[in-house]
Amino acid sequence: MMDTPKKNTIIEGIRAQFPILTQKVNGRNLIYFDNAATSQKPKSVIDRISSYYEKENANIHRGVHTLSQEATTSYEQARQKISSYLNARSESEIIFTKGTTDGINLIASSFGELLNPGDEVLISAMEHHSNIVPWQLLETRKKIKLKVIPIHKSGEIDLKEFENLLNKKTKLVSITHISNSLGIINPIDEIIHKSHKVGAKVLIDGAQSIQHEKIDLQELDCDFFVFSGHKVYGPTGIGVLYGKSELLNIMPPYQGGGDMIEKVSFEKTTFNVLPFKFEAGTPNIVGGIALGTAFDFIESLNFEECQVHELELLRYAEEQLRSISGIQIFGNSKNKTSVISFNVGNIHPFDIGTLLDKQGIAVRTGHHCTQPIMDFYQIPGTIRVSFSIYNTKSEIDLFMAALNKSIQILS
Amino acid sequence: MMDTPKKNTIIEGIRAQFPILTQKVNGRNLIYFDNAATSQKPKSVIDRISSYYEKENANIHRGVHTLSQEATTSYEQARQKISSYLNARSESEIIFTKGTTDGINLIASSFGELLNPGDEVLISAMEHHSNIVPWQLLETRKKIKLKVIPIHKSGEIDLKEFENLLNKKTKLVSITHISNSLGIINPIDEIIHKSHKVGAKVLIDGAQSIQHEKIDLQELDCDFFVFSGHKVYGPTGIGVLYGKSELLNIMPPYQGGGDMIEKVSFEKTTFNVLPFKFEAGTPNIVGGIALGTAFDFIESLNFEECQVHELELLRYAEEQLRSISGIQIFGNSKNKTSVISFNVGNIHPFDIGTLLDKQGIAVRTGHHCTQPIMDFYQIPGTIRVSFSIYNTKSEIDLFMAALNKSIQILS
Amino acid sequence: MNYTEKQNSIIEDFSMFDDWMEKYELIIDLGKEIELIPTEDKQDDQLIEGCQSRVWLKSNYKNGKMFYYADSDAIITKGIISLLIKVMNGEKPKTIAQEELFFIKKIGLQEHLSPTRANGLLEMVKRMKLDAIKNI
Amino acid sequence: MNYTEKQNSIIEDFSMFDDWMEKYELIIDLGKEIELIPTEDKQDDQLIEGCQSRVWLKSNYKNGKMFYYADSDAIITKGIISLLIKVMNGEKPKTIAQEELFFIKKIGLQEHLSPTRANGLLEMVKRMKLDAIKNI
Ligand SMILES: Cc1ncc(COP(=O)(O)O)c(C=O)c1O
Ligand SMILES: Cc1ncc(COP(=O)(O)O)c(C=O)c1O
Repeated sequence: MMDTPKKNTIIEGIRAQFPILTQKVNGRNLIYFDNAATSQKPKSVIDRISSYYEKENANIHRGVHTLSQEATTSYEQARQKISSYLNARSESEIIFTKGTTDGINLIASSFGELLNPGDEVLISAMEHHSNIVPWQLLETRKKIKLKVIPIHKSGEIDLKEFENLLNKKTKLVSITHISNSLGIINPIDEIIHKSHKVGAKVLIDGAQSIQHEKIDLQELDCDFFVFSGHKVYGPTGIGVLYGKSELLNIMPPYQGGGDMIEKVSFEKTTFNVLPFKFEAGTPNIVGGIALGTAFDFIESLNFEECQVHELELLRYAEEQLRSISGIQIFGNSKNKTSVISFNVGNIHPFDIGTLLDKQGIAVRTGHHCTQPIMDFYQIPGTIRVSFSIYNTKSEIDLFMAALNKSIQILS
Repeated sequence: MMDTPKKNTIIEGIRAQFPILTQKVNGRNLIYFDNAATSQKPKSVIDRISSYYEKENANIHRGVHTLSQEATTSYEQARQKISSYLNARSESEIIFTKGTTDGINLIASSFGELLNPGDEVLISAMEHHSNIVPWQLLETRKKIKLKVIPIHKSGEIDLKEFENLLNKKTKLVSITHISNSLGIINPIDEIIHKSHKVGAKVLIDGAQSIQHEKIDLQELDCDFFVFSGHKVYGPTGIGVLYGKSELLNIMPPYQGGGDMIEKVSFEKTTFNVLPFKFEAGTPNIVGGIALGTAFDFIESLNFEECQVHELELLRYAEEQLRSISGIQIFGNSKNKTSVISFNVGNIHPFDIGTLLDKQGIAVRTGHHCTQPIMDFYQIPGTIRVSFSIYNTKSEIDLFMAALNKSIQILS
Repeated sequence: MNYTEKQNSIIEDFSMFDDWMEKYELIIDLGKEIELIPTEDKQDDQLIEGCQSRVWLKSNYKNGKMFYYADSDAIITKGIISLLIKVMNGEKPKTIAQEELFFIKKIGLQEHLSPTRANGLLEMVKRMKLDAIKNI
Repeated sequence: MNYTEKQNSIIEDFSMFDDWMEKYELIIDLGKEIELIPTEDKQDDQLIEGCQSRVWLKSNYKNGKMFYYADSDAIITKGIISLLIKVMNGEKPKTIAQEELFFIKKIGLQEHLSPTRANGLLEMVKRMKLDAIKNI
């Protein structure tokens, strides 16, 4: 596999937009392979934040003065942009949250209020803690039953068991689009379709997919979709919850406060329409606006080309890694995104991660907030490399050299 | 009252740190009198955000690589700084939230779980919607009783009625330190002391006080204290909840997810120690770090001098306003911060707000998220001007001229 | 004058002022002069609650044409309403439903139709059009 | 050598390397050579769970002096532990409780004691000191 000069130019053009990529770490050029944890930010997003605070900053939604009106317009335009990027039916179905975790908790709490003892919620064995613990808390609070779809040794979801678990009592199937520790892409189309057949609603955890897949919410037809801004070139502290309005409308509000009300009195308080009903308090205004800019950035890319590039990186790295003796790669599937989890012999992942860092390479080690997967494979953790559009094959070459050196020292 | 040249130099020095103050609005220099809604940001805070994203960005708490470790250190140092600024006993009592509203909802939900039907929660008639609606939602959910301390015509809290309402069933008194629509400073020392006598816990809504008062949590001895970063020179999407550890420790977690767990399995999940137990998911990392910078900025000021300046602005503006025929000022007390709410004759506040804006002056009009106060005075809303340290008397002079012109046109 | 001409004529009226305050003086005068809906007629179901100012709206369909009555507690809102009514009154439902309403933006008042919820104007315009659609 | 001297001697050992990888090779060698706590002795109450690597710690107080046994599943952690034990073993509880532990920072390993929860080292050092305090 060769990089064509044209492609190199495109990638260099993208890299030039990310200021952090010129940083030195421990005296070496930073190689950032921890994109599944958080993505780096293009200059346009960083500049949007500064220019907001330097020229436009005001509180929104209730001000008659110009700054406030303009800030409101910017914030609501960001919502519209995100809505149309995701092809939601209406921007009133796009709710700004703090992030994926916040979104799932909102649904667990608010949609959870509609559930009855004995109702079942289905998750998979590869979920992130953020898609496990909220349901365990709900289990305690509302006496629902949490059921877990097992995975195969490959890391792929056991679809047969999924169908066996699915029944009339299943009220919600909450599943990750892409596993953050294995990189496996779940067949969510099929899962959504089958779940709907028994009347269950489906929540898709899009934390990992939003950066790598083009999402069309109407085509997907999931009932809820959540993601974090910081994983898709946007700022921290902002995320999105999409929900079908027919559901959001019957769900009780999650938090109470400013902006989410229509009228407040001590006798009777009524709530605002969507999306505001679920956005209590002053929102992360700048977060929302800059997340809009992040989607502008994405739209400036050739998305398919970027996907091809990421897949090339995945294949190239997997090929190289497989040449290492004693390597074990977790998560094997035809449908994978640019995430590789592995261990080498009996070497502790923490040791390798530490030595890679000393050579300027940022990877993640540990359980990646998916302890049940680690228990499943009976390992303390893995080394995870995860690529983004700005990564290159030559970075992978440097990573391989550093990895081999680390292994040699540790063996 | 004359401005001394020395003081003018100090204020000019402060103004120079706020880039937005040189903006033009509708062709005029911006006069920003909407500080109770949100404060403007000094350059140091804005630059901290950019430099984080340009040089340091990583996810925190679990990474072994350098960026992640340094980001973690910055985030935790911000927590320490805020803890020591507020004089909390330990930084583990400082929980980062999305803002005041998020903090109050956290307490209503989590502390609320410890309450029993018939238990009473006391708020005042001057609370912000964010300190009303969460308790109304809790009332529905847990069958507690919400009771309201009335206010006098002056806007001051009725302390006699407060004592009458206080009883053994009172489990929580949740009260604002400073009224955002009236500017009145509540006697919270006394309220905390008397509440504790009957065994009630006290939550102080510090959204308005954090910018204007020096807070010493150990001296105050309140059980919870919440505020928003965006009202104290910090970014949007971040806030702080302080809670006494003995309470936070017995409260159930609010949200479930990454970072707030110790160990997750499908059989049994255990939770992390404070403060992490209440910080599920990737936090607003940059928000926390930049909020630390905002407190650096505050510590660079002479706080008492700034308070004197703000009070001078308050007195000067009140004096000028009282000369207008037909003016009615809401909120009269010896203990006020630099917030003035008023109406002129029968002119609708929206009309005045619109015309002031056309003259470059940003004020807020409406109910300021305190509809019960508006109902109390039987008015649709007020015009509110609120000053910060960077405002000046000459801005008040320009505001008065613009106000008089507006009144003339509208009469 | 047709729908477009009426709007252009308002735009022309406003183009004579280059100062914002003068434009608003004209709007306020319009708000003061025209009694839009008798107070005793104001019903709750005609109320559109803005976050700051309130708007009442009543529509009539007569002889193939739409007629609107409205009011607001804020005089600037009232002035803008009177402009809207000037343009829409006596028009066919189809015209109101389909033709562009551009003068608000052209004279620089679009902020009053922004989704800030400050006033009920945006909601009012929507209802005016909906009421028209019902009579197509 | 006293507590400070022992630390200075380690710092000197490490000062010979200017390359990070070489420093770590030394740490890893230390981790490999020393059998720190017999595996069969590892009890759950001695386990300090880091987010990534785990640490076991056992303290003994004998003849007025502290002795520590420890282990980890990660070899770098193990190497650092062996350094800690080199410094602390045979010292009076008071010394360990009160005197400064500075060598970790000086040789640039302070990140292993940062509150990132990646490993249990910070917690382990705390327990080492606490165990010493109990015997003062
Ligand atoms: C007294 C008071 N409480 C609560 C709030 C809510 O703060 P936020 O909207 O930042 O959550 C505000 C701010 O509007 C306030 O002034
Ligand atoms: C699949 C998945 N779900 C949920 C989350 C939680 O996202 P956040 O921490 O941004 O709330 C993550 C990110 O760590 C993830 O990868």
